[in-house]
Amino acid sequence: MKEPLIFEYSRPGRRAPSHAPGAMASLDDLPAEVLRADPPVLPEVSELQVVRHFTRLSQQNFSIDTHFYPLGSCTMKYNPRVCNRVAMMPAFANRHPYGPEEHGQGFLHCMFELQEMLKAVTGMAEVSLTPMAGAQGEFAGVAMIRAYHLANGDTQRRQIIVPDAAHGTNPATATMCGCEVVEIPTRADGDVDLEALRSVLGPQTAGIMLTNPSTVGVFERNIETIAALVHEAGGLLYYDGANLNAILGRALPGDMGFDVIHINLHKTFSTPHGGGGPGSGVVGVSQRLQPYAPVPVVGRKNDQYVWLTEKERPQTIGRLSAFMGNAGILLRAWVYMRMLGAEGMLRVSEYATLNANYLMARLMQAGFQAAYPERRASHEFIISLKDIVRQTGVNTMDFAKALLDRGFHAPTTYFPTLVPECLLIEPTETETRQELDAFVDAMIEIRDLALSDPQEVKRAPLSTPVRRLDDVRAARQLDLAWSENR
Amino acid sequence: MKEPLIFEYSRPGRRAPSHAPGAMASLDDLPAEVLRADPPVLPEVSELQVVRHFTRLSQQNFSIDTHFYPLGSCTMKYNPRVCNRVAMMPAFANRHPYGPEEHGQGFLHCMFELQEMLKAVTGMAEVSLTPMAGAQGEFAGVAMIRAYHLANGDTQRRQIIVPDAAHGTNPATATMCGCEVVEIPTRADGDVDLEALRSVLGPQTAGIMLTNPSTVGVFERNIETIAALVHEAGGLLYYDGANLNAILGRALPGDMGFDVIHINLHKTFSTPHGGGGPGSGVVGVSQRLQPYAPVPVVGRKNDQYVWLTEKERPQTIGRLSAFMGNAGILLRAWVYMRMLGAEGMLRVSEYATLNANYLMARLMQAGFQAAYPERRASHEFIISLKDIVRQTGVNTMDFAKALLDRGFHAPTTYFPTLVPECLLIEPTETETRQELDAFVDAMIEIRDLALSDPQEVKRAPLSTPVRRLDDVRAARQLDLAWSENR
Amino acid sequence: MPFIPHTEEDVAAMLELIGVKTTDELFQEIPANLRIAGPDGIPAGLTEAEVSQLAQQRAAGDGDVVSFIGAGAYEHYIPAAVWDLATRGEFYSAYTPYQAEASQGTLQLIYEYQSMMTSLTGLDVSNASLYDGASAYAEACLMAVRANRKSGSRRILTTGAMHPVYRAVANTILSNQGIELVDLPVAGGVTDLGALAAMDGEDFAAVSVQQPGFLGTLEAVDDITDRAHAAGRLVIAVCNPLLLAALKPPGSWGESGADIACGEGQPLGIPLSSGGPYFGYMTCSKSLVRQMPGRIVGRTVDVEDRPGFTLTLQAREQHIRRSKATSNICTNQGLMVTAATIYMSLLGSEGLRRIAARCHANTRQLVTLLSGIDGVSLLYDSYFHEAVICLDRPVAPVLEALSRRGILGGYDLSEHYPELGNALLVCATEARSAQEIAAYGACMQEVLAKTQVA
Amino acid sequence: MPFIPHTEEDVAAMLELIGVKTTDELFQEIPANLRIAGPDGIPAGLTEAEVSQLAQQRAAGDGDVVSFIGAGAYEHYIPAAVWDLATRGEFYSAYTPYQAEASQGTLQLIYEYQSMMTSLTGLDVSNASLYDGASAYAEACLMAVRANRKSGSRRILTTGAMHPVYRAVANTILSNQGIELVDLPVAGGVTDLGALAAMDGEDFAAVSVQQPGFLGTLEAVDDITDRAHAAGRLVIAVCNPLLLAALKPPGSWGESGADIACGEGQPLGIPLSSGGPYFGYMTCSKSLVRQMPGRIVGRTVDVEDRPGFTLTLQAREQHIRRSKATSNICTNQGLMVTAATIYMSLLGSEGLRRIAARCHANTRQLVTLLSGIDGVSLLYDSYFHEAVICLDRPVAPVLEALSRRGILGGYDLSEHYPELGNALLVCATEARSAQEIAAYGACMQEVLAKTQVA
Ligand SMILES: Cc1ncc(COP(=O)(O)O)c(C=O)c1O
Ligand SMILES: Cc1ncc(COP(=O)(O)O)c(C=O)c1O
Repeated sequence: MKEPLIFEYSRPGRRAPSHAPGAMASLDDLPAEVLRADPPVLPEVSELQVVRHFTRLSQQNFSIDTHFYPLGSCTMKYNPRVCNRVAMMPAFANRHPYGPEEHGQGFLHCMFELQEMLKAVTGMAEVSLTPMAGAQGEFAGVAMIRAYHLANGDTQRRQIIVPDAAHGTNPATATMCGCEVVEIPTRADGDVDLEALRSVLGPQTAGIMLTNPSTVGVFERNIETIAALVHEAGGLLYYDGANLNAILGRALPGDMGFDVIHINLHKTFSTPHGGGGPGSGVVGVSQRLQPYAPVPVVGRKNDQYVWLTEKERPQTIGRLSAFMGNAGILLRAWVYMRMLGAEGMLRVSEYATLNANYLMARLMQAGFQAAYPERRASHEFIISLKDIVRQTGVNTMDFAKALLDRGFHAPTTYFPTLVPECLLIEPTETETRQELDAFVDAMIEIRDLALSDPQEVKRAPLSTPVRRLDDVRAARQLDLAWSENR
Repeated sequence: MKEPLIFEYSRPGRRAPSHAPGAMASLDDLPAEVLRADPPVLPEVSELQVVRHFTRLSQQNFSIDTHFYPLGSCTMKYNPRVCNRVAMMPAFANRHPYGPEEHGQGFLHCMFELQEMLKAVTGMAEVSLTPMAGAQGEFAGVAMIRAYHLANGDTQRRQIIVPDAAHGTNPATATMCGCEVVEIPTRADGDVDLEALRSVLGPQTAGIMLTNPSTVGVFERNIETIAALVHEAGGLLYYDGANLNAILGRALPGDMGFDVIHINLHKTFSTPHGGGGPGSGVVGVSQRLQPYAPVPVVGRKNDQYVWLTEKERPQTIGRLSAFMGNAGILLRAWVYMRMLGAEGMLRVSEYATLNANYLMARLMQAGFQAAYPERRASHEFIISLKDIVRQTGVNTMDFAKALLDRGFHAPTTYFPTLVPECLLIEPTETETRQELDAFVDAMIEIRDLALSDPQEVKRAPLSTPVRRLDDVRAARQLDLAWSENR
Repeated sequence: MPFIPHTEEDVAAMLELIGVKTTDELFQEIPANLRIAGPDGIPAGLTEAEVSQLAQQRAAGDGDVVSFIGAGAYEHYIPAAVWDLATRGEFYSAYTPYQAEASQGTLQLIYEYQSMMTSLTGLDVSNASLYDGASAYAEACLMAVRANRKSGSRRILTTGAMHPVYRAVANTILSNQGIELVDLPVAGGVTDLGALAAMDGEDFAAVSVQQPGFLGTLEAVDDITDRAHAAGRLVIAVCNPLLLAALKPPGSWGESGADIACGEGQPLGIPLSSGGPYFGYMTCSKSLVRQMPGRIVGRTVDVEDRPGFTLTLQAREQHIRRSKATSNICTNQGLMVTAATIYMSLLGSEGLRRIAARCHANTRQLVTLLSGIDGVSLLYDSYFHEAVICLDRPVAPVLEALSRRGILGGYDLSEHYPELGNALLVCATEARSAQEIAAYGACMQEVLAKTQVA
Repeated sequence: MPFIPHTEEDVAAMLELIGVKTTDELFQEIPANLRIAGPDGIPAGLTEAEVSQLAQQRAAGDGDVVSFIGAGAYEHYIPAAVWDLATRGEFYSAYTPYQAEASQGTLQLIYEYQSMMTSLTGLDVSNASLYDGASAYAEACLMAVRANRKSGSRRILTTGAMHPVYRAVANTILSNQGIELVDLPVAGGVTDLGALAAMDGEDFAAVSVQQPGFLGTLEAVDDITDRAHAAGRLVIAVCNPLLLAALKPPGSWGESGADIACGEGQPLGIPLSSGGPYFGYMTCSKSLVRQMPGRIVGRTVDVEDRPGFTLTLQAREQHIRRSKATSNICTNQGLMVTAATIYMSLLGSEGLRRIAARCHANTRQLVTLLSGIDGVSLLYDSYFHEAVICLDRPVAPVLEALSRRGILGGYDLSEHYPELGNALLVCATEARSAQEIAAYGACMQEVLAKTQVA
């Protein structure tokens, strides 16, 4: 049943005074010209209506808690409920960001430990927790690279090299930092094209942004060569940690030669995706970039945990958030990491990789085409449907929608763009073999249906609250907000 | 999609050790013959599987939080989330029932206040919070009536009079208390048949159990006469408080002449129904039954809140629960009552009654037959479908199922049994007029469909996770537990 | 108007349709002299913020304590997922699943619960819950009397180490039907088997046994069961369901197993919460199913032959059978069963066993520590996760002194077992850390040193 | 294995199918010298119970305080329903709604959120959130520079009472693109309009104004807006969205309204939580929609012509436009928006206004009380729900003394506004009770009496 807009439940004069102070205090002492004449149009609904509406809306979502969600690059693993419970404990939830350090030692202690643990799993010299998502971590990283070059008088180093397989945030970040983006191709075996890399390196090179394992789902085997080349050219290496889950506890970006790195805690460390966020894009830096790390950072002085700010870090690139970033998300990651311990972290990468390779092998056995069949999958892998598309006219999007009808969220589609008709599939370590097998069955069923009755696949999805939506109309006839007079 | 049993997800050897101590401690010091040889068969599943399974299961329920639920006699009003929040606050949730009074003054203070507020809305001299549901409150009440008679040497008073419209728990309770049940008829206007009552009263009469407003949805107008008659005959009056919502703050059972009463806090005071419970069936007693009230009761001595037990109440009927009853439910009711205040309580009965009378009027306008068209509805009312059933062959159960397909939980069906093909409809005060109107539309639509295509109505429900279930098979081929070897 | 959605316009339109001028008119059938203007002495309504703050203040006043009390209610760690899931609105705010098609979530969950409880207890059939352990025990006694038609006796023999309040509750309930509980004497913390043997000739409908007993000790359940069956008595087992992951299940007691098992479900994921809501569980052998009180869910099929779940055997229940029902129970403890089912799913058999074993180990550690203190001794050597210690002076002042130090030292046995002297029942579940146990030891030492031997 | 469901049998079968002997082989492509046996210095794993207890201990150590700090993050009462609903797994554990048909819950909710924010701010279009207020402000500046093609200036004029950290964050972000923020001087707690007028001839892409300003005072937003537009500058409004229930919305400032509004969404139902996660909101006039950063949800229809919701205008975003995107933002603060949408639905316009008005009244009460104390004076007479008071001695030791008494007395302005002297920014939201306000007064009196004037 279609759920109306909350505004459609609204009736003028309905009040929910149990949530607001009982009486309206006066604002008469304020000048009339700063006050609002007409009240904003917000729904006037009862608490029951609110609860019913949003409960019903929630039921229209696919989510990890309801469905297998193998969305490549997103690491949709189980989000432990206890992490939320701890972050929402009143003592943590009610702490004001400007509360004095002496009333925050417990919280700061957790943050300090988190920094230490993140250093341990990345091999970096320092970690700053403040970036609020991967993209902001990238911004911090590229800004630090620039600050480093500028401090060395290298004002001409403004080029950031990015493989064509890179996530969109990488080039977008480089631009935001005032850099120029230079794209290099990926070889047919999934590794970076070293010749191409050599040809773009030079005195204009600020650095390179790499994801490793990369977004095509393989570990970059030439990483040490790449690091040597870039460093020789005077550039620095940025590690996009979106795929850290694949190598957690088994290899350290610091050892690979990276100078700066971000980690998506909402991927590897299982903080919730929340239908879009919040995340956390903590950054780690090598010794030479340490002076530039964004503040605040948690330090320790005379057995007390303290904030290190611009005072202690005069060369910092500065602040990225009004306070210290997504503290509650950091707490969730702290809980998760403390529960895993070192052994648990190794298991994360072990089983994420096992699941990905198993699923890839099963799909290949079933006749699906892997984009890099000769390679080991990392924690994810790519299937290209291009032959099926050519044969049947059913495309990757049709496949994705047909999966929804079979109770599976679709993998990432059409990314990375260099592989045609691709599905980037990331099962994560928290799914069972049985679930993976069921997914393979669904894939086979859809393929068979595509061969026998392609139009039927193109009709999908049939079981979702709405069927396929008109995106063109959405963009052409913009309807971005409800208004009364419609 | 059908959700498998949790056991079907199970695989031997799967472990969830984050919830249990890390190692198995030894039990070797205990004699082997008291220990278990084979472990019990419980699911071996991961936390994600548990979360996903029960999340999906929950989505298969209708509930107040998702649907209009006009189940007569059950008062399915909104259950405020804050009540749960307070009851689950660690300090309350972790308190041991045998914790000393000095570490429970806050909790006991709430309980004492609850007793006082319940006295105020019932007009009784004392309240005991211990009964864990209405039926247990009834038990306590009838046991007190018996104890009273026995204390007066009236050993022959073993008959409990119960109107034919009474809820099943009333006669069942009388039996459980070792009493004999005498049923009296309800008049065509919905009131008790006074002649019939007179004819069964006598020296064998222990008392009468009445619901007022009654289960047929009307206020018993002759209540004072009934009270006088029963008291004259030496009997006592028991008030089944399941319908207190209808008169909350407007009339007191104590004023009506009742000697003992229970209140379903899970109805009038909005504690959750939880898919079957828990409830709370607190009892209130008049002065003369006070000595017999079940213990413990919260008292006040020298500014301290204390438990009153068998020591202070030597004539008590005793205990009904290992501790003090459903304390957490009592806390939820305390929150609700403190939020409402006296005014809010009056509004409960006002709007519950308004909604019921409006819905009855609208359905009557639409051609439905009210069981008591000349009477005011209380907070609920009865529609009899007998004419439609005769005309179309579609019966009340078919109607109920067809409502499910239209997004409404069915009203209570076939109760009370004295009205043929009846729907007992209780909208409660927390539903909007718009919701009631939508319900009327659905009723009309089903009736029209019954007239045009009765077989189609009989196919309902079509949109639920399962369609109509084979109850006969369920009772004949008992399958009450999953087992491995099946 | 908290929780009430009506606008003035709604009210006007509704009154008009009904054909009255005011809502007051709707109450005209209540005799005028019974009508009141409003309840007296109810404090003014509070906002949600105000009531939350008030509750917080009250709760904070109760202080932070570390408890070593068991005596029928046990502190265990409850995984966050348990109540996050159980309080989802679809579980929390649904009614008893009368409309099966609209309640498959609750029904399937209860079926799963029944399956878990039958497996834990080793019996065939489980109901969907009763109020709590004590009332479940009373219902089990009633059921045994109904079921044991051969005997026809209205007496039930009870082990003396049965929880004293369970006995009291059963008495409250049974006495009205003239059913009598007969207590067996305790020897060495368990049933005096000699006294039991002496009863062999007498007619009883059933024998009820708590395992472990209230005093923490383990009964010779095989012997007791076989002897009972030989004498034509049914056997009622009262067990902590969590411990059944480690202890022999009632269905395996003796030659043919106990007939009915029941007890307190609280240890399975339910917060202590001052004593409730908990839930009583009950299972029995197949032959007794029609005597079972309470709801039962069965698996069946729908018109398309798909499996589905429904309430079954309702002919036993009050809403159908009325005065002839097996019990008057209607509302049960559904939400608690929801939590317990989730809890058992998360822990599994291995997890429950680990918890049980850790409780045992912790209690052993505590008892060893305490009994090493001058003036403290262990009463019974064998125990599971509760043990009786004896002090050289009255218990109450010692407990008070401990409580002032933030430690709830146990359950004072002097009221119910005065014959044991200055006896104290202590319990250290898996929720007690080594430091907390050590702290208890230290506090006890200090308190005994400071207070006088009476 | 916490969270990992594999049995040994599963692993064996999976390895066999893959064609390897051990899971280690799966990592062979990692150069051997880069492989490690495990991370160093990570403490051993904890059970859920252990980590919960540890967290509890840490949190408890932080103590119970009553806070009168605002300065960009505000304590408001959050109804229980807000987070009960927002943390339902279906919201909590879903990804960005790329597959629209499988994400209608989140998508419709965002559309509702966008509708509420446009109404609150009086502008046409809202995005689905940015990280926080400060970063939203930086994005607004970038957007203004992109949008104001006529001007082409890379400078932005900023009122001096803009939150100092917002200015710092904007600087971190803008400086990399050579965009400059120019601060206007403050006079009497608000923008010095004379200094603004003096800038009339200069080219700026935009003027940004915080209302109320960081110092709690109210800017002459109509004047500032009209003057900016006259000079060809866009207007960026930075507003506390909760207060917009009472204050004139940016869309109504001056003749034609501000062009972009942004700010911190935290007051709308988000816990303080040491500074995050919060969310930045941003709305703008229709003409600027294609310059908007972040996700935007639109309403459209499906193949059966039923209404439905989808992400739209994605061509602005990094995953499509890559280096030419309006911003690099990808993950936003979705869950916070979920909570805020529920919060606004529960409160409604009337409820928000009541809260705003009560905050004002409480702060007034506090300020009246404090400024009655010897050595304390109010700096600016007009304020909304924060006010600057001046002490006769350095602020820091006074705050420390208050904090030892459990009162967080406000935000010390000496770092960012040394020119104001011993200035302290205080705030009493609706969450502060009359008793707490009185307690602050009494404590301040005591502290000032006990400490010395420096
Ligand atoms: C490879 C990669 N890099 C960067 C990002 C950006 O991270 P965030 O969404 O946290 O900003 C993502 C997330 O989708 C990603 O998959
Ligand atoms: C009229 C009436 N009496 C008694 C009861 C029994 O109450 P409970 O279910 O709480 O035992 C009910 C509940 O359904 C009822 O409606």
